[in-house]
Amino acid sequence: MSSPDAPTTTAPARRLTIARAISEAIGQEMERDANVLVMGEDIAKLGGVFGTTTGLLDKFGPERVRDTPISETAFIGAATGLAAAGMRPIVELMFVDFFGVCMDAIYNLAAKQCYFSGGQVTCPMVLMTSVGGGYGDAGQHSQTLYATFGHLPGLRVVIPSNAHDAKGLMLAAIRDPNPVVFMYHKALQGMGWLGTVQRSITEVPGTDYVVPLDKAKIVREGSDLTLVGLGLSVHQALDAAEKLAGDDVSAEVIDLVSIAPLDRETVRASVCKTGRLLAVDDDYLSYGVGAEIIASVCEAGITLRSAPQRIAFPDIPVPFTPVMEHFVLPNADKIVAAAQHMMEPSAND
Amino acid sequence: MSSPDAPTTTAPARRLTIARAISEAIGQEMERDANVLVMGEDIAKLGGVFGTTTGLLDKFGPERVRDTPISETAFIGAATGLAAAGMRPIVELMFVDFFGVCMDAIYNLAAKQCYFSGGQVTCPMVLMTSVGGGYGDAGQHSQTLYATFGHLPGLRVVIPSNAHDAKGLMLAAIRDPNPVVFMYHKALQGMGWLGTVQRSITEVPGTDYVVPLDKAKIVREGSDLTLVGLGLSVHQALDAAEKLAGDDVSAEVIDLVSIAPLDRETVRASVCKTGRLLAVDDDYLSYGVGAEIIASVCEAGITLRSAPQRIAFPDIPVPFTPVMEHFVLPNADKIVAAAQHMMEPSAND
Amino acid sequence: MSGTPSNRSDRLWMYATMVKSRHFEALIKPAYFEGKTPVFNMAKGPLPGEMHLSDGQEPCAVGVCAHLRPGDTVTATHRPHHVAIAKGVDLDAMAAEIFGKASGLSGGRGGHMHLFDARVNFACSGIIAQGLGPAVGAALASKLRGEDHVAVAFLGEGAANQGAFHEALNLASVWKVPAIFVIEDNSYGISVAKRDCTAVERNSDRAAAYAMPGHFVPGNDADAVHRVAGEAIARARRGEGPSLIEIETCRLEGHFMGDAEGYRPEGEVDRLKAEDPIPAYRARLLSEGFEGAELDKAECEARAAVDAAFAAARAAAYPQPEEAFAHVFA
Amino acid sequence: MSGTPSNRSDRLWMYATMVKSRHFEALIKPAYFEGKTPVFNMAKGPLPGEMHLSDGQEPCAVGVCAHLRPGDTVTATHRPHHVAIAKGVDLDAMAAEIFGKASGLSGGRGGHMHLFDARVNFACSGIIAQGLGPAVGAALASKLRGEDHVAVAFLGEGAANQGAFHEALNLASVWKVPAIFVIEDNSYGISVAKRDCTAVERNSDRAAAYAMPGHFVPGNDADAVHRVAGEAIARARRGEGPSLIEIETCRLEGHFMGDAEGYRPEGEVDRLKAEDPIPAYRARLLSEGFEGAELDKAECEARAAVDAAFAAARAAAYPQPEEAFAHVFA
Ligand SMILES: Cc1ncc(C[n+]2csc(CCOP(=O)(O)OP(=O)(O)O)c2C)c(N)n1
Ligand SMILES: Cc1ncc(C[n+]2csc(CCOP(=O)(O)OP(=O)(O)O)c2C)c(N)n1
Ligand SMILES: [Mg+2]
Ligand SMILES: [Mg+2]
Repeated sequence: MSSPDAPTTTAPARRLTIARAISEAIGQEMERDANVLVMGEDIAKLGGVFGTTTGLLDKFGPERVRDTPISETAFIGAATGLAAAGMRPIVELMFVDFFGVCMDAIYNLAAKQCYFSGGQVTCPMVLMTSVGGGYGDAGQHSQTLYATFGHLPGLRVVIPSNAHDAKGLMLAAIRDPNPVVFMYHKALQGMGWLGTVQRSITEVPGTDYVVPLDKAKIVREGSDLTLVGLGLSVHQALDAAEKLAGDDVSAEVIDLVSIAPLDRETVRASVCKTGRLLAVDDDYLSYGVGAEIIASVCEAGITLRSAPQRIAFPDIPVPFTPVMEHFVLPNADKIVAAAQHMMEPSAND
Repeated sequence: MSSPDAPTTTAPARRLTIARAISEAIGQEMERDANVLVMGEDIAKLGGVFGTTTGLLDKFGPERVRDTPISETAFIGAATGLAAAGMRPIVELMFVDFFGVCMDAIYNLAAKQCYFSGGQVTCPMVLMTSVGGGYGDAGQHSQTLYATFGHLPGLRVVIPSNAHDAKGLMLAAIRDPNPVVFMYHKALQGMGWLGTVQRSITEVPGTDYVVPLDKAKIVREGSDLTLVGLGLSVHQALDAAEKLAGDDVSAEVIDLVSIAPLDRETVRASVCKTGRLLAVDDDYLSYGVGAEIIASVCEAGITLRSAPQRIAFPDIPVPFTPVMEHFVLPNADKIVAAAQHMMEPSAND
Repeated sequence: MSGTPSNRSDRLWMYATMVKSRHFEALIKPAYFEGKTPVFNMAKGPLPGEMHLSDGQEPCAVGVCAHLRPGDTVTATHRPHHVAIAKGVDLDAMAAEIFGKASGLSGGRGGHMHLFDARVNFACSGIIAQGLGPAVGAALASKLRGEDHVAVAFLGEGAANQGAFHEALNLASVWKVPAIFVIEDNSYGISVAKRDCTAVERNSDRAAAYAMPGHFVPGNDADAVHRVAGEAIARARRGEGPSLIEIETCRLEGHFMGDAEGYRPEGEVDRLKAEDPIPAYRARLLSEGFEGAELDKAECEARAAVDAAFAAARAAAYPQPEEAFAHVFA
Repeated sequence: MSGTPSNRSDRLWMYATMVKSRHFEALIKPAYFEGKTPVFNMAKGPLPGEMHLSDGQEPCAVGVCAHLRPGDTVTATHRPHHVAIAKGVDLDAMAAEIFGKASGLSGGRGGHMHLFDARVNFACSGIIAQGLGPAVGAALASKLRGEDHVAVAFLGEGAANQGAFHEALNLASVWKVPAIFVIEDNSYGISVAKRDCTAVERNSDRAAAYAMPGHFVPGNDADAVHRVAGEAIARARRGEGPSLIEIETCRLEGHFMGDAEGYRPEGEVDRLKAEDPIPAYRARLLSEGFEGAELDKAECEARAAVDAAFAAARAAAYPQPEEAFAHVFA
């Protein structure tokens, strides 16, 4: 699915972090399309607090790589104006936790521009933002808020679980004529100052390619149980599946990739096969991703061999102290325990 | 459950609109507790665009009934400061659709003040806000956003379906030591300039009483099917139940009253009895209230006689033109059709 | 609406356009109440929902838009008709949109608060101060492309207390983009008087906080607006950056239709109507050498265009309900 | 920290408090890197998460807080230590909170960016300009109750471009509440220089947009801050309304620990360190008649209190994990 007018490059695949994959995708697209520009706090001189724009200022200069004031409402609003004018802005909201100061520009303006205008005015912009905790940054810097964004119409919302997908999703996101919220998980980002799940660092082709914005992926096949995750929880699910395999439980693992649109068909087909569903994410539990996954499966009338379950962050603010935070965060062991419980004969109806 | 230090009043019950019930509750509590004050746009001289503060300025004066600039972030933030100082502010966000300009003050500040302070500082404030469409006010004035608020921890979120509950919930909300989001539905509000579902206008005791903030209510008993709704959809469900009764389908109707906390026990007990679940709300479908209701029932392993279903507003902005808006809004007929479908033998597993 | 118009033709255009806008709203008024009897219910009739009229504020729209071209961007507010008409939004499609018809600007999806006409780069919205960021973006696009298009964001004086105002003006100044912020000071935000919610008397003084020129235009006077806006727009086109303009104007109607206006001091509306800017402008033009006949002709054409637009809008078909699902995404 | 202190005792207190804050952070530095070797990982060690130090900015905290009483409210930022210490936050509980211990101010729930001490009405938060609204509310509570408590909101110069700044200052002025807004201008918001993101040179000039006094305090000088803040706070206590103060200060460390500071011009940190306000203040006090011994004694006591707080914090127990579920609601 690589774009026809992509520069032909023979750059080989290298192992990259998600951060590098993102900045490479943006850089390549900026070369290809003069309408692409990047704006945000600390994205120029600093290269992005999470490395999403490293090297871009040097390459493309301050007109196209713009540090902004701490004025999220203004610069995200400006992005919609740029997009309406045919530019392709990429804006960074440094932490998703900050959405509360600028959500109007995102959900009421960018997300509805196309609809309100009856399709006259599109809004080709990417809002990239970091999500997730686990490193002691407390309750205003550790949220994921997937469902908050998934719930509001007019936005596409993607979450890469690895560098390969990150690059392909970013290229797809920039080229998409709609606002795309691109959420990258700090525990997968590959920053020098934050631990990173090694599996997220993958071979990344130097070439131009896109990963579809609307397709979930089966990242491990299995027959007894379907584990559904996104971002970090995909890796936890994979670790859990590995452990479960030792107990002769064959878990299928789905990486949602996108929560809007949600690829319900892939999830349903898997659960039809396995008969068991365990959804895992690190957003708040109530009205969260897991609820939507479970509802999507159950409303389809799929016969289940045990009650569907979910693991998520509980309905509490994210506590600072690691003894509390790690106690409440989802992890592979919790997935294994829940899965094993679901496999017990008593759990089956 | 009326408060011990309530002024003994012998005021008889009268039929009131929700608007009148809310303003009466606030007024009575302002009399009883000098710490209560109200702030918001057009809540003083005008008495609230939706009548929630009618008459209060005359009674309590401009110090305690404060018109604000169009500065939601500032005055909701100020409310948290007042609450921290021991006052009991009630603030109005005129339309819930405007949450995007001030959500940080709500979800990251008010909702987390108690937690971050380890319980040292509480946040006894009420945020009241209008929700809902159906009157041609288009996509930035017709949303409900229930799940958006239900998803974020630290907030209590209630939605009255009638005037009796509105008064009791408001009194409970003001006295609660936590931030309470009080969502009133425009189609139930009883404003002279908006149609109102007549059933929402009820007898309201003049006395002091509270309705618990955390309990769902069974508003109609039935045995074949559980209809779960909140606010406006409770009335649509009741209308549907009436029609279904004509077809010998006995529908139980639950008024959730609160979505945070969600009274899962009441819903589960009902579905245990009926074996069928249809959730109805007028918020956006994905990651919405219906998903949470379905997941809460299914994860409990309750045996169902047909696949659980939900009716909600589709994942599109609210269109202006009535032919479109009424096509996509939930209504009693859609509930009846879905319920009848669920009763067909082929729908049962 | 040309770039460097002769003052005479601009004045004639401004007069006719004010008349057009006023007539547009004159036709809205009875239509809005149709079907809402005997008990008023905003949901009913051919024009459901809120309806914010701009009667009295026409000088702001025409004085500014006289300097604009289709390539310039305008973002307006919940009270958009006068600005939309002055910016050259397709009158037929605009009327049809307000009636929720398939031939409307957005096929009926947006309605009166969400008028978009991409042809002339016009948009408006229902959230206070929401259009300011987009105007900065449109202006930046122009600058990056080396064009001389400008972007004008209209807002009410109440909106000048919203955080977005501060952020957008600062950003526009830091980036030195060709944006002009036009405050229509009609003294009220719904029921709240400016003096009860705004720390300063003149929002134009706030321009200093953003190191940009601030202009106050008294008197609700189209010519005065034209002069000041002309300077600010020319400056922006020259690449010298943004400006802030506050225009003293008045709202002759309620905040929205159905507003009981109990917050107004007694006699205020009568006083304001006595100073109605449109007849006053006609009188001035006559006194300054315009012919009654030419004004009548312009006025007549303006009304006729509006009448035709309304007739067509009323006659037009409603969209198919399923069309609700179209255009959520591009 | 008394209401009408003699200048001499205030100056001694300011000196000792600056030393205390500096020493507090001096102990944080090595502790923060503990357990983060060989490969630095912010998640690890006794002090996980971001760590924003205030070295260099102590004059702002002490010059303001010298005038405050426990009943006055302070809201601070993500960079809160110096202000918390100057406001009299319990040092032991503060250290314990930063170490995530059960004896911490919030039992470990908040950490370094969420220090709350209700005893002295101190709070801080991690969202830019979030504390401004609450300060207006606290000030309003004081006014409504007829008390003379004030509320002070600290913010960075970068935060002055956030919409909340505009809204809060306007609201404070319209309601004439005893709030003081104190901008610590350390020239940077993370990597972005003030001149690259702020339309005006001095944020204190923005006070005119809110009809309140605006003061600029150059030189990162505790005495100068003390003077200006004293006036503004006394004015607020008298019921004459809010003020805005911008203080020229400097950040001697990175934005957070681990910041490579590549955005700084070469030699900047060295230059700033040469002007370190604490030794400069000591020199001034000595030159103006303070005894070396009394300064040493105050300094010694300050350090000892910090040493004790850290020792206790390190030795303290972690909370039970299940405690995560407590205090979500009151
Ligand atoms: C963020 C936000 N807050 C509140 C409102 C509700 N509202 C609509 S119009 C209005 C008054 C606006 O006053 P002003 O800016 O002076 O414009 P005017 O109505 O006078 O043209 C208000 C408060 C809104 N639409 N958006
Ligand atoms: C609303 C919001 N946007 C962005 C951030 C990320 N952020 C944290 S500190 C900071 C810089 C703040 O600069 P300034 O206000 O000058 O304070 P300083 O760090 O210099 O003390 C930024 C952008 C945030 N915490 N909140
Ligand atoms: Mg106004
Ligand atoms: Mg700074």
